[in-house]
Amino acid sequence: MTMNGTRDLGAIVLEKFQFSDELFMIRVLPEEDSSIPLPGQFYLLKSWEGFDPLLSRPFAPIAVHENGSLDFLVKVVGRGTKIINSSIEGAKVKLRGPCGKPFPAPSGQRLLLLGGSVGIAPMLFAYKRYKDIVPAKLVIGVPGGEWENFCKSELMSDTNLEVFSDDGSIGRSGTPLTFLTEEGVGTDDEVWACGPIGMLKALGGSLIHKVREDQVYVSLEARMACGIGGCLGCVIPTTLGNRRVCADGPVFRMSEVSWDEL
Amino acid sequence: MTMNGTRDLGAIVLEKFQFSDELFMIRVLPEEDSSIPLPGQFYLLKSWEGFDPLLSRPFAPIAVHENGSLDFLVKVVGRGTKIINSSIEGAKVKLRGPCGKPFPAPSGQRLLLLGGSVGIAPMLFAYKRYKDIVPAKLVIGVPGGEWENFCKSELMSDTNLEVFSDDGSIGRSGTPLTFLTEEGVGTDDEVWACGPIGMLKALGGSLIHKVREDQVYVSLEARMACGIGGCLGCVIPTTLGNRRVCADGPVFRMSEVSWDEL
Amino acid sequence: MSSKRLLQAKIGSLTLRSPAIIASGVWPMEPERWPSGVVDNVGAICTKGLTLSPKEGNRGIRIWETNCGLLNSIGLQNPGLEAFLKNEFDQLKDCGCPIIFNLAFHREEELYHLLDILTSFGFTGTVEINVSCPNVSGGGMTWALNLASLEKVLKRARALWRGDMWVKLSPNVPKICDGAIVAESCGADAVVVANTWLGLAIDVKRKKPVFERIFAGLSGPAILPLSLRLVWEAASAVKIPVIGCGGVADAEGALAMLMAGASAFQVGTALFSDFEVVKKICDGIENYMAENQINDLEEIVGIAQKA
Amino acid sequence: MSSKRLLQAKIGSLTLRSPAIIASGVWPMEPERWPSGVVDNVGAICTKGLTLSPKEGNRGIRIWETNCGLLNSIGLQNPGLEAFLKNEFDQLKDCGCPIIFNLAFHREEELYHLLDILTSFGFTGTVEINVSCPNVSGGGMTWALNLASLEKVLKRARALWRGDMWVKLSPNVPKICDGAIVAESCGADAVVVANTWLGLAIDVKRKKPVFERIFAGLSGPAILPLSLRLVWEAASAVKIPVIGCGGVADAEGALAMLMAGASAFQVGTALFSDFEVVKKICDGIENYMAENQINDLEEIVGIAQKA
Ligand SMILES: Cc1cc2nc3c(=O)[nH]c(=O)nc-3n(C[C@H](O)[C@H](O)[C@H](O)COP(=O)(O)OP(=O)(O)OC[C@H]3O[C@@H](n4cnc5c(N)ncnc54)[C@H](O)[C@@H]3O)c2cc1C
Ligand SMILES: Cc1cc2nc3c(=O)[nH]c(=O)nc-3n(C[C@H](O)[C@H](O)[C@H](O)COP(=O)(O)OP(=O)(O)OC[C@H]3O[C@@H](n4cnc5c(N)ncnc54)[C@H](O)[C@@H]3O)c2cc1C
Ligand SMILES: Cc1cc2nc3c(=O)[nH]c(=O)nc-3n(C[C@H](O)[C@H](O)[C@H](O)COP(=O)(O)O)c2cc1C
Ligand SMILES: Cc1cc2nc3c(=O)[nH]c(=O)nc-3n(C[C@H](O)[C@H](O)[C@H](O)COP(=O)(O)O)c2cc1C
Ligand code: FES
Ligand code: FES
Repeated sequence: MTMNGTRDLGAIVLEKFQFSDELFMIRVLPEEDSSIPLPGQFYLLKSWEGFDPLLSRPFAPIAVHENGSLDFLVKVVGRGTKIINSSIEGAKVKLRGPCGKPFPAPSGQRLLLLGGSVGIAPMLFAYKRYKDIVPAKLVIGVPGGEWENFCKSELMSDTNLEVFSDDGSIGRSGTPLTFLTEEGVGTDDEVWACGPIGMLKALGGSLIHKVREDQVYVSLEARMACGIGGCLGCVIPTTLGNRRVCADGPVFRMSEVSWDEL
Repeated sequence: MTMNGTRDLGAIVLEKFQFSDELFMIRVLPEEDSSIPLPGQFYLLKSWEGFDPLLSRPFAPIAVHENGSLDFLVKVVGRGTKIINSSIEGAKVKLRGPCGKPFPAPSGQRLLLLGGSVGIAPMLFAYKRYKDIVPAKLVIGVPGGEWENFCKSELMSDTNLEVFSDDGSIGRSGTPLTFLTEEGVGTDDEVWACGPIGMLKALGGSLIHKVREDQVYVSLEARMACGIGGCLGCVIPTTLGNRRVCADGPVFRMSEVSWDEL
Repeated sequence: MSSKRLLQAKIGSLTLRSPAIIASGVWPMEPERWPSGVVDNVGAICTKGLTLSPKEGNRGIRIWETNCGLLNSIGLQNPGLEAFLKNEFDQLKDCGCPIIFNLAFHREEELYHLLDILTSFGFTGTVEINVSCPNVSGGGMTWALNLASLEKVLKRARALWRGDMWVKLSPNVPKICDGAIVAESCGADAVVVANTWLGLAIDVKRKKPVFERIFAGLSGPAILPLSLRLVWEAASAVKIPVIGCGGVADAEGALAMLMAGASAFQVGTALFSDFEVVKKICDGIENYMAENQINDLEEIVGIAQKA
Repeated sequence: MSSKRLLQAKIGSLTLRSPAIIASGVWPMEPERWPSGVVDNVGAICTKGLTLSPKEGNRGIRIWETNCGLLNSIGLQNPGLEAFLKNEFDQLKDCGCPIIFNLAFHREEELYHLLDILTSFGFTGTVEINVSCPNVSGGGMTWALNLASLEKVLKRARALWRGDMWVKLSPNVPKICDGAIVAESCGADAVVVANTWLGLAIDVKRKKPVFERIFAGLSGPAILPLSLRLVWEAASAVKIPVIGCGGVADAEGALAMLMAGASAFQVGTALFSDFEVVKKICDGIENYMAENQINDLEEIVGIAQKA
């Protein structure tokens, strides 16, 4: 009956790596067999017992390993991510996933992957997964110095990669969109993007008339409770009416989203 | 202004030792300077963030080390102790303490220390602290096999100790009160006891006319919220009216407690 | 006696395989989205709140976490009863347990129309009349606040509806008993006690209320002690079954609901934290019954009131 | 402007050094039991509920933890106002912030008598009239339920009392505004919104209610969204200051209270979890004010209502 294999899983923290005070990578190993996620899918994660915080937090994996372990890149922004940041190796966590619809299989055209801030996570995963199948280019934008260790880390090695930072302290100065303006984009390119809402909105303008509309996909964020399409807490306005980010998304055609109402 | 030095302290788990599924020792090191507890005093401990569970749990230390670290012997009985049992080395915990009034300084007479189940904790602490000052004897009662590893552990070595178990599987068969019946007690002995309420009630009967009333002390348990005498949640009936276990106790003269109303 | 029998709960004409009902508005209406096994122990499933016309629901932030609770202001987003029957009910109806139609309405005629549609469709099961949604203007929980109009609408609904009729009451009323007594006197088969509690959250960064409609409904473990009190009161006031709802998240809370007087209970928010919660609750109740030599769930119902 | 000035809160004739007041019944009345530094940021301290005659309080279990909340049924254990003045007030009065006398009563004459005693003692400060204790039979919160008798007793109390008069309202009423308006019309200097919420816990092992008096009062972070809603409503209804109470446990919750319309707030249950909570709250508010270039706490009060 289950289409997507979403499940609640116990998992154990194998490794935690701190890139800076507010950015870390956490590797967790599910204790049971579970579905392998595709790029764009995500997990709800919590590292605490009890109901405070009540809700698990959504994160998109940056990598899946052979033994089933998952890597997440997490930015500390509030209460939940702060508690997750205090997890230590050996600690137990809980996962719900994989949730959501992944990016569609690449069509064979060049894949241009744009990630801003923690929106890098699913883009990096997509890159590693598809780079041997289609020509792929990863363009990331980071806020600045806090992200330096991450950009220099092994995770980013061996990657056809361009880095932009707001203040030019890492890579080139600008955002992933700067790349589009400066280097252009091919009409047939597939463009996938994930990042701050401002970046995604601007992306529309940058791409207009440059690539085929139906080849641009974005992965969106929303506050989530259930993660499986039950509560309607995560809806966004689209041209087809409200759509659930957790179940109908998080990946949407750029053209579907009612950006003005977001 | 502060009489007793009760404070909220961050602490780190140095060691956790599992005696059985439901019994463990946890050693925590306060991250700040704090008052050194005396036998009978206790701490409120929690190992979780947030307010679920809301209240920290009271535990009496079994030992204090030179570096300030504290050992607790904990029995898993419900939600809070279950979560504490999942703490791992390096985890952070929070302590409130030392709370409560300790046992009075020993008078010089023989000290007979009776501990039942986790009531052993403060008795062991008292024993180690006073054994070189006054003649002391530690008599403990444990439920059965689950406690074997504890009884055989280093903690109990080098101790003038008698062990009783309900089913005779460890030490002698019976309870600490059996010791009193079988070996007697001197009129001048000081008797301190901590354990299940049934044991303490029975103790009254066993000692009557045998020791001086004002030399018998018990350490009591109660549900606690504040731990410093504010909420009146932990009161017990005494001959002087309601008394707070956390602030007026947990150590009370046997004769003060209104046992019939407990 | 099979363990399945042990857990059976009787509500009106229904015999549920377990007393655990999935509350309205929290669970996807597409069974293919249900993680496998999760509804095996579920006694019944309430649909999301269905209205006569499709509703887009509320704009802006819809859910906000509080300590052990969740504020929601979904605003009854739904495709309308007819579209639901046409497109969604078909896959749902063979899921293994009864589907309860949660019906919401603004004007009273809407409810009668909803019941007509269900009758024409051939549905003869149970409806849960929602007079307690705090997240819409007019209608919604204002129905529960005016006892005279509540009585009028329930009487008429009772006359129209042949199947079982549950009435889902609001906790945001002076006295829960009043509404429960009205529902009973109008021939309801059960009252659901209760819905979400009216609460407020402020977004301190933006210096304004989180929700566009300002107030929203609080659910989750935070409210269990409050729901238990209402269940106790309602169960003392009426003879029809009370279905406890609000904050059940483990076997202990479920047992508390039953002992306070509920014949069954609903589980909503707790599913967000754990898909296995219904299974864990059912196992916990079964173990409790075995340990306490209780052979029939009914023996527990209201037992704390008799103590 | 010193940072101390930033946090000042004005309630009636009082200027508190901070808006954080320690709620009644949670804090020891013996300053020597206070961990050092803990009350440095406290704006005022409410005494435990004081009555005319000494009270032993309730028997049986008095506190019970719920998810993010605490049910209590202390039952106003206290030595009586006279004994309190004789034995306890002396050490308390120089603690660095105003002491607010929380007065509880069964019959109305008791309140008048309590005020007489305070007057004779020479106390000219603030009283918090407790018409909202859920844990005693008669009197207590039943005062808040009957608006006519509430009006009568507050009018008379106002005539008797020269100092500031706060009225601590119950959340367990049909409409919080009604009581707030009565208090204002009787000349109260502030309303405290609110006290604990009526809840129930069942001891499933013993198959009976946990508390001897069955219902008990729910406090703690669980109820914050509910208190916030009441504060919003009360602040919309009256011009006198509203003091928020119920579930404040961090700076965000405190700011939410202020923004919803509270001029100050009380902190109770959160002190059980963390002695430093008041300091953390005050630091948090100060940082917020600095970041948002707000120089006067009053600018925040009710700001969300204006949005
Ligand atoms: C599908 C998906 C994938 C994600 N992948 C990642 C990832 O790989 N790495 C990562 O670091 N983060 C990711 N996020 C974001 C992450 O889930 C949030 O940062 C996290 O939930 C914040 O939790 P918190 O408790 O720390 O913050 P909170 O205390 O809950 O919130 C902090 C601030 O963030 C705002 N906020 C919280 N959640 C959201 C939200 N969902 N949308 C908009 N604003 C919000 C709050 O209003 C508040 O201002 C993803 C989100 C989604 C929906
Ligand atoms: C001064 C003092 C010293 C203590 N020292 C120790 C110690 O050294 N080691 C140790 O293991 N335990 C000790 N305890 C007992 C310990 O605090 C409790 O076992 C613990 O709080 C239970 O927490 P929980 O969340 O696991 O259980 P809960 O889920 O809170 O409760 C489990 C069961 O125990 C009952 N219960 C919980 N707390 C109490 C209580 N205080 N009095 C009576 N019944 C209660 C509950 O009603 C329930 O039936 C001490 C208690 C006190 C007051
Ligand atoms: C996201 C969400 C949506 C809800 N939608 C409805 C609804 O459509 N109709 C209804 O009667 N109740 C609705 N409710 C209320 C629940 O059915 C339930 O009464 C309430 O959440 C209390 O139970 P709980 O604490 O177990 O969640 C909703 C609750 C939530 C959290
Ligand atoms: C243990 C306890 C005792 C209380 N005693 C009193 C009291 O004597 N008088 C009173 O007005 N309120 C009393 N209260 C209520 C608190 O003052 C406060 O209104 C309530 O707890 C809500 O605030 P909080 O969530 O910050 O604790 C008591 C609360 C608790 C938890
Ligand atoms: S999170 Fe519940 S529908 Fe998306
Ligand atoms: S725990 Fe609060 S008075 Fe003892």
